[in-house]
Amino acid sequence: MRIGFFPGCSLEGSSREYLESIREVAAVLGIELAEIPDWNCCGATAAHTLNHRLALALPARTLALAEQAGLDEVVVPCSACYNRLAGTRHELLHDEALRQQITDIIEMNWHGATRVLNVLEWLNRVVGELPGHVSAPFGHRVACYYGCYLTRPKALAACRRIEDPTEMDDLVRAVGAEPIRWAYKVECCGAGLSVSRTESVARLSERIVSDAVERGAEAIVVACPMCHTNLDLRRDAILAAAPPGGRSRIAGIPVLYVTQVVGLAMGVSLRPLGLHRHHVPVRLSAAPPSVAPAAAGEGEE
Amino acid sequence: MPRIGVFICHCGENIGATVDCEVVAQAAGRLPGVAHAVDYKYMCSDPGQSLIKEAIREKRLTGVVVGACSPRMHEPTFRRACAEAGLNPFLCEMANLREHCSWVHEKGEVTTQKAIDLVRMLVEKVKRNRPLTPIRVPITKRALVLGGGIAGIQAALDIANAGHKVVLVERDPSIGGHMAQLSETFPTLDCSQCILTPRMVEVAQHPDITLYTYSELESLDGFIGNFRATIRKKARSVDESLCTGCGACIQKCAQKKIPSEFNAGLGRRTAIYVPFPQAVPNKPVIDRARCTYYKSGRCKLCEKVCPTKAIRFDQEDELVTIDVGAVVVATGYDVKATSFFPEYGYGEYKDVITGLQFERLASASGPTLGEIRRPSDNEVPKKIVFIACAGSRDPAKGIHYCSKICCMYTAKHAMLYSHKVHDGEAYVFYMDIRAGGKMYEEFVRRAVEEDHVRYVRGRVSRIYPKNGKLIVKGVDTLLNSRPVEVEADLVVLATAMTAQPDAEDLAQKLKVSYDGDKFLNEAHPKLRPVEMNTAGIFVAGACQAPKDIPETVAQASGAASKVAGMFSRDELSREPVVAVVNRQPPPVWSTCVGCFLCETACAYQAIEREEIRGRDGGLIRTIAKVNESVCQGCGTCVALCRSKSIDLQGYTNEQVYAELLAL
Amino acid sequence: MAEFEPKIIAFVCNWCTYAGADLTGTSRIHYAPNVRVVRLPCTGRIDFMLILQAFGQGADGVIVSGCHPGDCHYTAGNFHARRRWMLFRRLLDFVGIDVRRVTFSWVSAAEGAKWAELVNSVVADVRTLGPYEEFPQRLGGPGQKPLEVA
Amino acid sequence: MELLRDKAKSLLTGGAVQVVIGYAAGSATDRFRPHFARSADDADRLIFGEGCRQNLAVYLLKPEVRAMGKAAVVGGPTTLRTLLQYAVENQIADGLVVALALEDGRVEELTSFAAVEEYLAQRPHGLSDGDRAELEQHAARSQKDRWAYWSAELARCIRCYACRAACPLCYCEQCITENNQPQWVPVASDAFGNLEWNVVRAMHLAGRCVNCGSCAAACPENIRIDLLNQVLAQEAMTQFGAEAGYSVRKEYALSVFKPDDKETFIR
Repeated sequence: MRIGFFPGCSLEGSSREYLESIREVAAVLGIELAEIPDWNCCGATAAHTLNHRLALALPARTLALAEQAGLDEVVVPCSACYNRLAGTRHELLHDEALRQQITDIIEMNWHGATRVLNVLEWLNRVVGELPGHVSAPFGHRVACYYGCYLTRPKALAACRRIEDPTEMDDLVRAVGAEPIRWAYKVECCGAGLSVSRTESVARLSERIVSDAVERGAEAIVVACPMCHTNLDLRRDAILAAAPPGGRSRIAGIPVLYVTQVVGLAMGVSLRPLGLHRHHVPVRLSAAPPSVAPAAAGEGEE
Repeated sequence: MPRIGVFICHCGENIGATVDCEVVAQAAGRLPGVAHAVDYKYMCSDPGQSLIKEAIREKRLTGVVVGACSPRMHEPTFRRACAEAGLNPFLCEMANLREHCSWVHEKGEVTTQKAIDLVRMLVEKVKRNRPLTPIRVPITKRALVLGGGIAGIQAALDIANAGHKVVLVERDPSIGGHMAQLSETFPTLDCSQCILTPRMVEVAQHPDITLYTYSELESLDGFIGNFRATIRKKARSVDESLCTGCGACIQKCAQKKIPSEFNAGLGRRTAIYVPFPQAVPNKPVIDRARCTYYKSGRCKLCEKVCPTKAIRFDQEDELVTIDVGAVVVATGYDVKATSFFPEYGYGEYKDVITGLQFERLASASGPTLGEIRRPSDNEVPKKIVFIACAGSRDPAKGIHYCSKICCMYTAKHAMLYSHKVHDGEAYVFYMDIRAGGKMYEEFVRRAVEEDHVRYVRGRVSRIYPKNGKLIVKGVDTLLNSRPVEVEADLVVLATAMTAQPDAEDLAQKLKVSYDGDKFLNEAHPKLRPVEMNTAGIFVAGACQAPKDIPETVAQASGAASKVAGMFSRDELSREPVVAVVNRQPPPVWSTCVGCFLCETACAYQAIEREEIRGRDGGLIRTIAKVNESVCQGCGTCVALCRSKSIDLQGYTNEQVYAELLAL
Repeated sequence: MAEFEPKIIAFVCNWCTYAGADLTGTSRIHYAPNVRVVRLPCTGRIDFMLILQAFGQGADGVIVSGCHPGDCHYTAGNFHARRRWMLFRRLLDFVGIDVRRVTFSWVSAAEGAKWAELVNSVVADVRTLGPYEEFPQRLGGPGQKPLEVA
Repeated sequence: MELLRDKAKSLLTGGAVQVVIGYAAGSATDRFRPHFARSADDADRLIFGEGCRQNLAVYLLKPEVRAMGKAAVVGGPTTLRTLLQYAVENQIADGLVVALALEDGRVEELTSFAAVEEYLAQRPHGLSDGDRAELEQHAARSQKDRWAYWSAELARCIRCYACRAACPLCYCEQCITENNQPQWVPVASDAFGNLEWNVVRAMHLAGRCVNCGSCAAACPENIRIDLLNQVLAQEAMTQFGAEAGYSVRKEYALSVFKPDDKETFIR
């Protein structure tokens, strides 16, 4: 099986481990990732706040390139990229005049033939096959954190229940993990303020990490480079924002990409999955802990 | 040979100043088949009408064309005049020389020519008109009311009090509906049961009302005035004629922990039960799915203790067939369960409840005897949050409409809470306050100003438990859009009011239409609010759209008065503009080939199947037949019929064609 | 030479467009006198053959109009009509009949002004298109000249 | 061929049907004629070949054939679609006709409408690529060219109504052409009458036509009147998702509707 692929800038920079783990998982599943030739910036940086047509033209060019390359579908792992690409596609498909303008700007034809998938959609297609590839079930309690872009806006939402998505839970369950029920699945991590107001980021992210720990999660699972950056890389700031007594509890909980979880369960070792790159060290014993920490106020499924 | 009379009206200056009426009359006089043509100042006046009547008699006219104003204005006038002169009124047509000609064009030859064309069209049409007689339909003066909530109760009482027989069908063991579950009612805070139960008793005792509880409509056939309803009386397992309602069986029943539907799941009931103490009829039913005897074959405690030996374990469902002339549909509504809102508690936090459950908590007859205590630990909540628009007006949830009653009952709930828990704090999260109605806005203001309910304009994004509290995360859009968190002890969702889960099935049984939200459709949103598109079927209450008690009662009375009005006559009379399937002498019988593609096109289910049988009784063919009592005369079937076997009286193919060929 | 005056035949439903045209009258909004209205109860009743017949009868343009979707006096007649028109128009176009000469519209009983605008614009458009001479005429039918004004 | 004959024989001798409607040799090697086999011997004359394209379902509704008793009819997908359309239109009751579906020399006996539905569900739907290309070719011409083409083509129509006779779905006992009050379609074969007839024929088959091509095959003037049917079938499919003859459900494109049917031309 061959499927289009758009890594975006994060996956080539700060989130290399996401890219590495995606490639590992794809290799195990026998899926060829066909990178869009000559892809460019998705415009998630500042373009979409400054110039709407530029914000459309950037992704439109990439989509047009994908179409030229004959790709029916493109996997876009970064959720900011996903939002820009899927959003542009949606907007242009629903506005003939705008599409004309944008195709004039990029001087390329575009028909909307290529569909955009995020990692959850992509892996959920093959969720039935995953257990067959599992050699070391990921027997841990995990908190699946979806963040904002995977469920919003509704027209682009990759998840069916936008306030309580379950797609990532389904994936990790398929590789042996136990997703917890918690309240912060789609709460804001503060990524929109990650440059301008870092203290807000720390405050918001602290709640997410604390709630996950309180409810017994041993790891947080994400599918977005920004989520990862805020929950992992900014852990020191998060600790500083936490109430003094609660810091040690939340210091050690690692944050994994969903593809790293799947990769571990498939028996891929830590380094190829980029787990050594994390700020919060990933030290999960292979076997599940003997006693699961008690969940606070949560019923069992 | 036709002898058509043409009468051109000047309408004072209205037509006369623009159209040369004299010329039109002269031109009309030269048309083939026209025996008489005159113009006159005011044709609709008494002398004008006399002109027509005299001409009909003297010139033995076979048809009349009045060239005057719009037929929508004076067609009845001139048809009546013709009838008075002995000419079938349907042999009179009008050419619209005013609205369609003199008022919209300049004075001149072209306009006069148009007037002549219009007259010529109608002359050609009227030559092909046939005498028609109004359609008469007999009426069975008995009404079927479906649903024993306040809408059905009101409609049944009104119809019965007008002197007609009523059959009231309720699927639950008791009538009363949702209103019986309510604590107090807005905006007066009078006790719901206090005003409802006398009505329930009145229904039970009314000599003209036959009450079928624990019963459902199985099927409905027929048409206006002549329906036949089949009702399934579900087996109560109790002989109602013997049961005295003493309640001994309920005391003894071994199953005591069944969630009570009446208490919206907050209380418990037994397997043999009456839904609530004031039930009408006050006779129990056995819930066979939960009864020990039906499950295990042993028990029969109720039978042992029954002093009148009324328990019937072997009772079976009974089908009753009743002829009725009209149907009032008043089957009510449902509310979304808390499980519809994963973000508000996954349906599993015990202290996130629906408005209906709060009604039961606040009701003196409820599981807490009217004290507000939260379900999880029976504690009195000190901080309570009400969330309006839980589901309603939320396209993301698939519910676009406003449930209409929530603003008011949420204010009422908050008020009742404040009255009962003096040291409690009540919050209401809302989008807008919609308090249109007599004393409604004042009521909401009272909640805010006198009972100090804290209204927060904003939506709640999430509720989750923490340290024994429910954290309600929302936003206050009036205070600089600040996020708000309330640590609540109890959360009440004003969940959306929805159609009954089986509303679609019912609509199909009744052959009536419904909207995308499965609410039943009235015949016209403005002018026919209680009728449905199937003649003889009326609608009342929340099965049509969300509405409160006063509106429901008003609509029920409206429906009842429509029924009573219909029953005030012995037969129905309608305009004969209906479709007719042609019949021919044997061996053709009819040109209809019986493809019945017209059947699905008819919005009124007026197409029936008629079997043509030979003398030996053998089936020759099955052809379409239009039920003229039901047909409304739109003619969609006529345009659809390939062999032109259906035609529309008053607008026959021949008539329309002739009009066209006159141009 | 006098300007070409097209012959326009309109098929309208009784409850919306006919009433709307009545309102045009009561509002005294003037419009081109070229149109002749055939009143039918509902657009559902309008047989597609009437449209062909109108052209065969020498019409240069045809208007078909009824209630807006959802407003049909008979609940759904216009929905059926709409489907019929969609197919019929496709067929006309396929055989090369100039579909600009058939105008379908929704004119409600409240849209008196819209009726006037509709008629005026159809008359203007058809005037630009010129007489519909390509369309074959009904033998024995349309040859008759209109009655002359005495 | 032998399979077909054997099947027909067993149906006839077993009494399952009283007549098998199939093809027999015609007046020339490339010609075939309908054959009504009522005995095992008759069945031996059944043949099937490349030129056997006439839709034999047309005979099922004839009183003479009905009088023979239960019938089996030989044919391909369009014949089967006709049967389902007959079911929709109340013309034949389920179980009263057996379809002998031919495909690649194999014969499948389908005794119920449900079986026909199932059979057809596995076969390709819609117009063939060739038909679609031809339609597109026509539609691509200018309106004037289309009119020039069709007015010239229809001018050749002699109004013999062979198309009507060949069409299994033109089964009205009194056709609109025989209706003279009013005279919807002029009797004479003039330009107006020819246009009216061919438009009416296409419209009356819109949403019903199973695209068997019998009409054009029967036309002595070789006018491609089937194109008129195809363009409407395609329109009904794209606009309403309606395809005749694949189901016994009553979903005739012109007698049902969706409130949000989309058009672009109503003002």
